Amino acid sequence: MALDEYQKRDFKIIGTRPQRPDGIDKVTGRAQYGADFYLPGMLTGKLLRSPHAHARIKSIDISAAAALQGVKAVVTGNDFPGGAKGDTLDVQDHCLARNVALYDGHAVAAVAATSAKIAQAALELIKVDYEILPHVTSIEAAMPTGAPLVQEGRRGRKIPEEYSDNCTGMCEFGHGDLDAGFAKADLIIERTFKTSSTHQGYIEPNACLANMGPDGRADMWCCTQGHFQVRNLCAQMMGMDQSALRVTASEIGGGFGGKTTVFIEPVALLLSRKANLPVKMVMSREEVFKASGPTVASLTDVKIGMTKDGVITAADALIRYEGGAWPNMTIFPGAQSAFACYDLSAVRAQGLNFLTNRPLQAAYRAPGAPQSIYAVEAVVDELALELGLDPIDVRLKNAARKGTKSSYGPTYDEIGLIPLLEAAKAHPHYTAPLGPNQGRGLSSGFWFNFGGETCVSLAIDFDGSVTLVEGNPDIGGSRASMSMMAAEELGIPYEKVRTIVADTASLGHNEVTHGSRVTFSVGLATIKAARAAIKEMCRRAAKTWGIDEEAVVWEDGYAKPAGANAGDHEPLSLAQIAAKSSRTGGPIVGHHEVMAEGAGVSFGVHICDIEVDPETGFTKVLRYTVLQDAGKAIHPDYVEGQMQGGAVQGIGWALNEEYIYGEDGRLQNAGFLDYRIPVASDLPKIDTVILEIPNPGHPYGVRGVGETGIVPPLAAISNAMSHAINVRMSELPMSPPRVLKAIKDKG
Amino acid sequence: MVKVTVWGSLRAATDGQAEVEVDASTFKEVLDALQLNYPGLTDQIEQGVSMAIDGKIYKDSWFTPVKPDSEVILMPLMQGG
Amino acid sequence: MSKIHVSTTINGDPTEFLCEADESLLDVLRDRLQLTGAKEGCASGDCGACSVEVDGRLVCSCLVLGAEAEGAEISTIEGVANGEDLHPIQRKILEHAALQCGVCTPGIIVAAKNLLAKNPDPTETEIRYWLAGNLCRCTGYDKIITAVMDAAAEMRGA
Amino acid sequence: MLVPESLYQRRTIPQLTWEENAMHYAAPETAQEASRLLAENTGSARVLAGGTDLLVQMKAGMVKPDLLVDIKKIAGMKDITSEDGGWRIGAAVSGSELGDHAGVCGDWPGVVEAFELIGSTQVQGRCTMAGNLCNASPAGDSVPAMVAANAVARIAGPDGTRDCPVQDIPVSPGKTSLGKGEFITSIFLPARGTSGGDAYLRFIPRTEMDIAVCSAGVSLTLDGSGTCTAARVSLGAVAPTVLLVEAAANALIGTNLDDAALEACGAACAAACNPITDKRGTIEFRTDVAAVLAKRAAKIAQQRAGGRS
Repeated sequence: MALDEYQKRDFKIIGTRPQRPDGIDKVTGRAQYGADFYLPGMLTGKLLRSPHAHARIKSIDISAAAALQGVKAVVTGNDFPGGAKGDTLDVQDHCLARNVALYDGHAVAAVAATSAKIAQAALELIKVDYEILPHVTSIEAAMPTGAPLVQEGRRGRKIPEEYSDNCTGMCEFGHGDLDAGFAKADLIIERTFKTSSTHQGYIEPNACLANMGPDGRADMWCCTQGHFQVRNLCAQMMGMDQSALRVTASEIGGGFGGKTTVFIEPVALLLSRKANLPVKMVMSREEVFKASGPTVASLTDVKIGMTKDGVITAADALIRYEGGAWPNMTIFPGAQSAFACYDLSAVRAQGLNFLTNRPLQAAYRAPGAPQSIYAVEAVVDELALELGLDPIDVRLKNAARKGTKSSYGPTYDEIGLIPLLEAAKAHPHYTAPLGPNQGRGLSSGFWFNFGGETCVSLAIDFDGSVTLVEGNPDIGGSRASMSMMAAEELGIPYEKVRTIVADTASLGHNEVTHGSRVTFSVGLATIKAARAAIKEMCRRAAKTWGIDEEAVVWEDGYAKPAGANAGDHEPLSLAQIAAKSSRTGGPIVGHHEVMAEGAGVSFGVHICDIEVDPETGFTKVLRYTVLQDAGKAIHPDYVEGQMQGGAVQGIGWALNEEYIYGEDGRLQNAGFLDYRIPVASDLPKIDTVILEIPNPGHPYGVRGVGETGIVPPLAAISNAMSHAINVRMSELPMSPPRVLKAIKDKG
Repeated sequence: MVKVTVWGSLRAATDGQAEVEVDASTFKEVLDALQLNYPGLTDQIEQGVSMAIDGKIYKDSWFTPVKPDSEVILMPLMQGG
Repeated sequence: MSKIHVSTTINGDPTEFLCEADESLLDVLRDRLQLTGAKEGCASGDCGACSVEVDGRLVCSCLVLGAEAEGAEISTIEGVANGEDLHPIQRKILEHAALQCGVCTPGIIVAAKNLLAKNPDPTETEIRYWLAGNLCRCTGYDKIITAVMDAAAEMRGA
Repeated sequence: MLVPESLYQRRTIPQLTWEENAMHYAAPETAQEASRLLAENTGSARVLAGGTDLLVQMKAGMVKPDLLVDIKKIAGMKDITSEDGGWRIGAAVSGSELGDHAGVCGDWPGVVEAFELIGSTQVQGRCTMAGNLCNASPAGDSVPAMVAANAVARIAGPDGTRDCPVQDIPVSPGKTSLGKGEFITSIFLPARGTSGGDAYLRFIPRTEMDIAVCSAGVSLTLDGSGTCTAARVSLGAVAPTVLLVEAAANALIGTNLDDAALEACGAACAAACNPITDKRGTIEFRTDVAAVLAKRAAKIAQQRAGGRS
């Protein structure tokens, strides 16, 4: 596969802002989300959840519930046939406990009944005999030897003695000689930072409708970021062939990584098979907060040495994450991305993961990076301040660039961090005047992007319109981008291409919509599928003209004779070729299946101004500017949307969002009233600047932009806070009580 | 022969070396050679790894060519949000 | 069984239904009348995704009982467009790409339409405070505010 | 795990116990009928006006009433009438309806702004002051402003109607002084007289949608020279019920609200606070910020009273 896919060209459709194909349904309320499906004979499923932080399930008596009029099925964790292994078994246990209820809200039994009321009444008839066990809900409590143990036998390989068996994993990245580096530094700053667990906050609670028969075949409709992943996980848990389960992705009401796994889907299948009737399950908002997949909380030490003129000589980070009652891998991307924005000769990032009595974490937009990069960007900012250097100049001096050996290993190809920093420095926002109690903060940010399995089919219909079939749920307008790329490649108008997201029975496996991969990978496959269709259409034209295939080229939607002995023939449009396709060999379909590789990383730089009320600790965001490298913005509106949405999630994370557990290990704020995501009146306009440094690994230069936006705000707001109240705070969220206390303690 | 860099926490299985040399010309041959010479890496490789070849990240792509002068970095499996 | 019979008007159409005494108007709209445009995001009046108008007042339909709809005028997202013609707010939201996942969009459109009926020339701040009860997690609100202001301008003939 | 397979086959169907005591809904057309329904109910009956607290508590399983008495069909519940120079506001008047009433907004801007801070625009389309008062939350937004305004609640019950100052309605979190069969039919805001002004401020971490972490309502009257002749200062979410802080009012009376007077008023408020630490705020935070809000509210009330700003 050619290493350099990218060919520079002028685009006709790419870069414009057409209307998205699913828009009418969404503004009229017709679009069908997870909870908007109904089937004849449909039952309602509900889950009984443990009220304890940690408890062994000694016995469950479901007899009264099973006998209640209208109840058609009652199941517990032991009703799963037992096919699931390893990580999938952990996910299954997270969906429905088998022997131990590991967190407040952990599901222990489920009921399907002819109405929600009867299902609720049945739950109250289930008698569970719990044996309360000691619990831990924070890293500090889970870490030391002798701490209450969340699960047996989960200690990671080669974990240092000082840590308890709750420590399930360790990783380390970096290169160079740290001691030598620190020795050369004129100033060394070492700080510890804490961030709270936060939730993706998608407005649509998880929902599904399962329809399974005793023959072991099933259909499922659900809101998900990856219906192929849902199929494969559920098939393993249910002990059935993947092909026996067809999953259709509904429209999805937000995911941000939280809907890349399963919570209620396997339980709905279990209930449906037992009842031999369709079962619909919809999580309440309280259930979403208590028992879906919030992100990891963190406790991070960062030590950075810098010379008087701002060169970083050495950088070291120890990153500790807690991600719930089962092991998770988020310390890997967390440790890899910590120093990814910097060109360092001596760098080390270590990660440690700890179990706690909390729900199993799921990815949340650039999982692991916001927490670690927040700590690094805060220390870099403090170093610049102490040495009297401009924060952007310090970052420019140490910025990663083409040829830099990254902190996580590979050498960077073409990347956009320096152009972004220069654009930020030149932006009017960076030099605008500030008033009293106001502060400006800056932060850079990074995220990888991924390829992964991708399948696309592109049918040239008889009337010359095109049906593009792909397998990745469209959350932020990706169907528009796919239609644009297909239309650009085929040389036909955007409106002529209809993109639909097909179910798992219509295409080969597609990797989940995550990792900012869809516009990159599905776009790549769409372009290749279009080129396959073009090749076939040129072949049909050549046969029609009786000339050699090689003597036909495709230009602006037409097959044209080309080359010395091609002869003089009227060019044939796509529509003309399509109309005759039955006569020239049959329907024309281009398709492409690939493990997409070569995704390019995406950097971002954010500037923000805040004002703090010194008498109450209230923080108002006055101005916010996002600069990000998109490689090539296919549909600029939706690139801007990712930048704005990511920034506002980061602002919420920095100022007000946190999981609050009581001493009893129970979640205290499982609702949108006390889990405070930003509202419209909290925010100014979020200004965006898109830079386009092409990614060599994509024909149009596309880089994934979906996740980087959430990384910089944590440090940008924290750095702004330190200038507004001249106190360095090192814990998120910087809620008003904490800010007022910091101001008063400063004296 | 190809120089392969392993990340920090795996260096315990390569007698502390950050970089090891193996005889290989594709992604899969690199993995097979690593497991042969450094059995301690087998666990991690079976769990799944990515590999950065000259700056581009590949995930389990067995037949991707690896040139003798390529920069080859073993990396953990990628996830996303 | 002890259901309550309710006669009401929804989007101008006379409608009758049976509901439980403690059943919310949102559950009636969605599960009994298959008007699934109003979405349940929280069932506690904190997210606004279930916004409808009752007798001209913007409310969360999850905090209204089905029984309270007796004799009322209900209008939902399904009634905002006039046949083929989208309401200016619906058009401007598409034009400005003021949505991503779209699950909050119906609630925001009903709320914005209610605002512009009362205040044809709202400032950005007035729009932001009016829509503070409609949570959106994807867009950061920026393009939504722009779309509502643009729709207001068009409706004023400005 | 005790799960004998045979249980699913046994289909003896017990009568659905929860079926009989399913909740009933009544929408009486007279106050007498409403109070009779409430008085005769042996289980737990609740009044439904806006329902924006009640329905949330029902869905969360915090309350399981067996009778809801909807008062919105009772004549007068939606009326706003002027009376003795003040205003009588029906118990079913919603926040958005009151906000549209120029008369009340002109006389009592502090009460209206407090009422309009409850919840979102959507909640404003339903919530009522009587409901906010009877929910008896220490953090109820309209209550401190009503108390500062010396508002009076009119109560209908089995023995006819009676009036009761608003500050005497809440007894403790979630509990009111209303007797069996009693419910509020209207709130009376007295005549404010010339050169009076009121204001209400609350602290929330966002700009909308939160429950008050702490709050302060001030109502005062100035004489011709701008000296404060009468004042009431009340605080929310800093004690089990709303506080009327005499000492804070006395710190303002007789002064023209100079800095010293405002500092004394703030200090008195801080002294009166008896808050808790919970997920929304700490004892120190609530005490400090309540004092700040009282000072700021007093200055706004002063401006509204037409005195020197």
